[in-house]
Amino acid sequence: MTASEGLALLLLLAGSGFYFAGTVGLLRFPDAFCRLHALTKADNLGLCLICAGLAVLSADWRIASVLFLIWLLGLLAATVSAHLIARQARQAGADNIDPPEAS
Amino acid sequence: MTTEALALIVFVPLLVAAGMVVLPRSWLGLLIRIGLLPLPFLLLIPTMEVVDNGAYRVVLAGHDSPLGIVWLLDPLSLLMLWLNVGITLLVSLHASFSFPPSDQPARRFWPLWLILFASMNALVLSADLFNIYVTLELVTLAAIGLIAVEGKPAALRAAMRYLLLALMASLLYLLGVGLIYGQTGVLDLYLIAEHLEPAWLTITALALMIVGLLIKSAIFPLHAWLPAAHGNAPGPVSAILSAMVVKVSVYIIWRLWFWTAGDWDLDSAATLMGILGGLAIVYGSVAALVQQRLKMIIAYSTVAQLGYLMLLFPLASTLAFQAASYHLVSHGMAKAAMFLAAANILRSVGSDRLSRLAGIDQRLPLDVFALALAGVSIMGLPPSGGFLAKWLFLEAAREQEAWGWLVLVAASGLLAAAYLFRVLAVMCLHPRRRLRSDRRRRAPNLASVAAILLAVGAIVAGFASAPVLDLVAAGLPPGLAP
Amino acid sequence: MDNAALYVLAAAVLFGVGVYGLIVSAHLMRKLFAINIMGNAIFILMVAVAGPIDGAPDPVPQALVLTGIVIAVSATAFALALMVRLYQETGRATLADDNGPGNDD
Amino acid sequence: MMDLLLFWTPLLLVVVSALTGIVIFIAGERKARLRIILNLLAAVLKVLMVVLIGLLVLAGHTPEFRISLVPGLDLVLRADALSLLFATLSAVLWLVTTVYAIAYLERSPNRARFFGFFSLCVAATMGISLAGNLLTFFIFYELLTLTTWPLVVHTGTATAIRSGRTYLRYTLSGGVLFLIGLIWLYGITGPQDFIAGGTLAEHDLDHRLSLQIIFVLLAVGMGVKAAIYPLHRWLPEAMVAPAPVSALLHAVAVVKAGAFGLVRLVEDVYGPELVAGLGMDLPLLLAAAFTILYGSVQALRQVDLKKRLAFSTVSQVSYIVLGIAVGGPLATIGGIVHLVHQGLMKIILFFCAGIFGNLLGIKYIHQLDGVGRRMPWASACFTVGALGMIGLPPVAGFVSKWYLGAGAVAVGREWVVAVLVTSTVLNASYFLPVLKRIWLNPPPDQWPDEVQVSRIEIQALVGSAMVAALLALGVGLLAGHPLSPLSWATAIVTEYFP
Amino acid sequence: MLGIVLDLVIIASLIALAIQVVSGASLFRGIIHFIVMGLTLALAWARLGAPDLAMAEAAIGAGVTGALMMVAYRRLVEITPDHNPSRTGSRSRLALPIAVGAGGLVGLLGLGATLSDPEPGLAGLAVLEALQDEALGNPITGVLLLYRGLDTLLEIAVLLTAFLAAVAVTRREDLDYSITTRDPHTPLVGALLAIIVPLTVLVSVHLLKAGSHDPGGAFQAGAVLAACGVLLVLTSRVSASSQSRPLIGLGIVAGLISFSLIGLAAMLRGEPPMALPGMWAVYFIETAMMLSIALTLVLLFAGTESLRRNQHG
Repeated sequence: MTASEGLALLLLLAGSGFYFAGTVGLLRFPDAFCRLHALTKADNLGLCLICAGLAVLSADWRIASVLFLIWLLGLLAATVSAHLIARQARQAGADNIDPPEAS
Repeated sequence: MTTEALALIVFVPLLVAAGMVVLPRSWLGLLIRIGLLPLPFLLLIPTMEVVDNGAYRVVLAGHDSPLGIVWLLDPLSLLMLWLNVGITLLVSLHASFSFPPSDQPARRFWPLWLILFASMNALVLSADLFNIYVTLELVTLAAIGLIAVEGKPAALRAAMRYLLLALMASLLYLLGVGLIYGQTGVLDLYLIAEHLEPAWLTITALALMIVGLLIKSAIFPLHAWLPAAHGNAPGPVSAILSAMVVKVSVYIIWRLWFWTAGDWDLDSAATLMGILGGLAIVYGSVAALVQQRLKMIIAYSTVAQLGYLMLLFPLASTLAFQAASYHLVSHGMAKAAMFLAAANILRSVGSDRLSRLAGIDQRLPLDVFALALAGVSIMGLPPSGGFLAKWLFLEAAREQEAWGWLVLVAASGLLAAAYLFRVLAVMCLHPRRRLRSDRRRRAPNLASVAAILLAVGAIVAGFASAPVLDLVAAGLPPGLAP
Repeated sequence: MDNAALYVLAAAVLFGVGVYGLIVSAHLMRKLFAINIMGNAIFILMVAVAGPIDGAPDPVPQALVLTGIVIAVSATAFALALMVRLYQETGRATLADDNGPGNDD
Repeated sequence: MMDLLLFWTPLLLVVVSALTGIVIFIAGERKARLRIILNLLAAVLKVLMVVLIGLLVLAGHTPEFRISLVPGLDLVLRADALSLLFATLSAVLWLVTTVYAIAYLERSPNRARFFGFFSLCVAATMGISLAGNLLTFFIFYELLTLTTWPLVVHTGTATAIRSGRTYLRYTLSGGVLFLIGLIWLYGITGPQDFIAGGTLAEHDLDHRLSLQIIFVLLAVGMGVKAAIYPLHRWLPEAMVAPAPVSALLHAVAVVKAGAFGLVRLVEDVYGPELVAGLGMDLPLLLAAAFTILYGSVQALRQVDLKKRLAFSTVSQVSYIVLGIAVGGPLATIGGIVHLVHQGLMKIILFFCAGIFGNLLGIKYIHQLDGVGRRMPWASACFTVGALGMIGLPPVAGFVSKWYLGAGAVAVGREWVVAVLVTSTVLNASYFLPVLKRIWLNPPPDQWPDEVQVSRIEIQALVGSAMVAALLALGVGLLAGHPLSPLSWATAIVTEYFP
Repeated sequence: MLGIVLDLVIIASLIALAIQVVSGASLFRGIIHFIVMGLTLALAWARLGAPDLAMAEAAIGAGVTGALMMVAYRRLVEITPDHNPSRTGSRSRLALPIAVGAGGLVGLLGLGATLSDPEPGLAGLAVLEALQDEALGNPITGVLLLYRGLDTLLEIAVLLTAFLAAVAVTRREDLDYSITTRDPHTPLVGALLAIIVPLTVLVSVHLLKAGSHDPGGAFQAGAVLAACGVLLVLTSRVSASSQSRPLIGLGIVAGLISFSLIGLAAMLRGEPPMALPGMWAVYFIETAMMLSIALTLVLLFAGTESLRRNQHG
């Protein structure tokens, strides 16, 4: 295992860890706002780390830049969707944003 | 010339359907004519080709199989093309009254109608297992869309049931195709045989494909979807469903059985298929006997009549092939005629419950006439195409001393007579209250003429059989050719 | 591809799950799920059983499956539209009762 | 020119009535005048054409129309002596019945349907008479079933529908047996035309059992229409049909078609010798003999006039079968000539029953008291028919019975004579009381349901009955004339027994 | 080794998700699971050496199908807000044996086919051989357009048919029904659209172009473009309309018509039908198909037959 591979592995594992934490948060936190909190922050960081890990692994600037773009897009999407969900949750005044039939 | 004509036969209706999506409604009438009327003339060219030189291959895009897709025009596919073109044209005459181009629903109906037409043409030509899958899906989706086009709850439910079963059937077929490709790496159904040993794996794969097709062709006991679908669809749609759509799946089974697996020893399976056919005949007829609605009776009659097509498998001879093909032709015309007549009756009376049809023959003599005439052929009574088909079946059975099939075919006409005469008797019964003639809702005479033409066609088929039978005899599968 | 047999088994299980779902589900959307799962199983199978050519996967089944995926989504789209309409007309998204009102005329 | 004539005339004979039927359908209910004209015109034309064909045959030609249905399988219409006999009978009786029916059905509903199918029915009968092979015969035989059904259910009552169902159940089942037998037979011999004396003898050794079974199948298939016991049950039920239909069913079309078919089967397919050789003549003979007696006994028990006539038909038609089953030239002549004679006599009886029923509302025999005084002409006709049925000379029936008896003695089957005598006694005992009531009993104060009709209507009704009666008398009195049915039948039979 | 583990993880998730989909308590969660299953399946395709399929599965199988299911679910909920159907039908006793039997059969057949001395597919060999004469690097695109063009053409026809049939069964008044998020005009949404829309168009064009040599092609590109359209519908930039517009209609059938006409035109040059005159035709047809696929999918999503632009968009 070369150094770069080791680095990549480290980054990927860390990213997965953040994803895992975010997912646990999504499942365990009590209301919509907290869940968003877990989703956006932890997952975006996880995505960032995984992209970075993959970029190191690929050792190719073109791929690395595409991966960077992916991260940016992920950020953008997460931002807007979190914003919309939060607005909805606030307007509804409810802490449960699940669809009507769920649980 | 033949290549060009065949390509146009498939693509003209397809392109016209696409045109209907783009062009404004005022063009609809013209487009319908463009999409349908030239077809019989185009078909003359391939006909001459087949008559002169026998089978004809169209290598699409110039890439022969196994690389590309091939169309095979042989006598049997030519027969199917003629049947499709002829029946669709006559039913379209009727449809131009039930879905007049000036009305709103016409924009929904006609594109699907033409796609259905084109796809069946493509299907009967196709010699490629996967291409057949795609075309079958096209046929199915267009047909189901047409069933539901009027949005009646019963039709919607029937369409949904049909759709689910058809999708499942397609999957079974596709599974078989996948396995066969995995074994041979070939998809051309006339080439597969060269690369395939009849091992358990391939036989099972073929069986899966055939079961899928049996579902699509509603062979007992896989018929459950058919009566509701055919019984609740709009008249012209019922007509084409019973006359063509279920038949093309049977046609594919024939192809797989006699061409792809022509050399294999499938005797016990053939007997099974025959028994299914026999059960279909009995079950469909008995079920038709207890129905209370005219269209349901006709639909169950289709279940029964499809059974005859299964008898080809155990009998498997030149005569049987001619018989089954002739049955295809005569039943196609007769059943289309019946559904069209029933549609006119339904439209005029507002119901097709038998209890409300007493004395209807006085009010709608043309439609009752068409119904009765077509019934003669369905019952297999002479002189009619149905009789001739039955005769050929009997001869085929006698030739092989298959007495069981012989008695079945001979006696099964009685069952058909039982349910059809029940209908006719009701129509001749004196009405308890006087029927009020509602001129406004009456179907125009030309709509009845379409039904009568088809019914007369079924009768005339009892006399002018030689061209069809010669054609079929010229296109026998390799194993059966004398 | 040494993992073909593995995926074939996966396809078999998925197919079984699909069949199970198709039988036990009453709701039409669930039936569509099940049919789609069965379809996916068959797609996997088609690609997996085709032998590789010089170590590379055979492109033909992939192309066929690509076509199959588009057909599946088309059929699903239509089925969903049909289901919505059926629900609007009958208040049911099942096929359970065929003798309900509206089966006549 | 001659060839064309010979080719097309048989077809035209069939087509002319079929076309009439179709035109009547198309013309619709309202155009009564057109319908009447068409009907009469076609009926007259038909008689003329039969005469034309008769002349052609007399001149030694054989008009034959032939097309191929399936390669190797022909539809053949051919005029030979036997077919001409039946065709003449049908054509003449159709003309008479048409006149009668037009008057009878005046003002009743659904006349277009009635006359349309009436014509089609005659077309089918013509086809049967001209059929040149068994397949053609079968085709028209089934067509006849189809076209008579609407006539049976014509009144549209529940009873009519029910008896229509019985009718179909019997005839269509018979058709199935016929079809199986036909297919089987063609399997052995290949498609073959009717030839006097039959052509099956050469296959006797190889296929004896098959030929026997086939014979039974075909005989049962035809026996259904010929109403041979126990296949007769549909016939009395079919009495619900209007009187002209009953007349036609009993005298010409359906029942006679069955009997005619049996004649063809025995004489032209198997040949009398082979039938005897296969041992099939005796069962047929026994069935016929039993039916004769059974029908007569049943007739005796009926109180409904039309029912009594119906059972009389059951009995009488079996005379024809008896004749051919006995074998030998004389009995065969008797059977074939009875084909004509029974037709003429039975049609008189049904015409008269129809007149009594329609004009006076008479349905039961006890209501016939004194009808002779009220309707002398019709009653006279009825008497002629009844006496003929009993077999009293000089009415036609006597001739047939004479030949049958003589023929039976000639082949050493004397017991048949006993059957004939018993039957005659029975005939007398169910007809003579009726005649007594008609002529000797006093008329009631009021008829059950008397209706007023126009003179011309009565004239047409009674007139057609009288024409039939005259014909029945004529063929009996002039039996020796070279063109009489008897001479004709003799000529036919000479071919079978050279 | 790692590969096998990865395969096992993917397969286990697939099976677990499938079980969740068919037997989960909530329909809504069923849809979510279905989508996740589609994405997992994309991984499986990648593992099977089928990147084209992976992309198609992610975009079409998971994305589009999921979106269609979501919108159908939403309509059901609108009619009956507490739409929570009972999970199972009645005939459940035989279900398990049948399912096991079916699965077993498929497994047996599949294993039989895999393990029995797999010959290279003749068709596949022919494709790879023929492709050397072409300017195409992606054999799948070659199969789809050059060698088995009829399949692809009819597949487009299937999509068109599904669309026509879906419109045919939709109530007339529902054709004007618009699906949007609750407040689509917040500034953030505008900003998102301003970035995403050009980007997706760019990506789809890239996929289209890449398709000739690398994984990608008209279907994947069309699906991505459709996603963009779905976004526009959801954010009320365009909305459903029952007014048919010629341009929209032309877009729907562009793929079918251009492929058919070019395919037929081959006969004028004396070539067999469906023979393409050159690479330009491949690009042209793919572009038209991409547009048609995208537009049709958006229309299916919106449940309508035409679209209109909103003024305040």
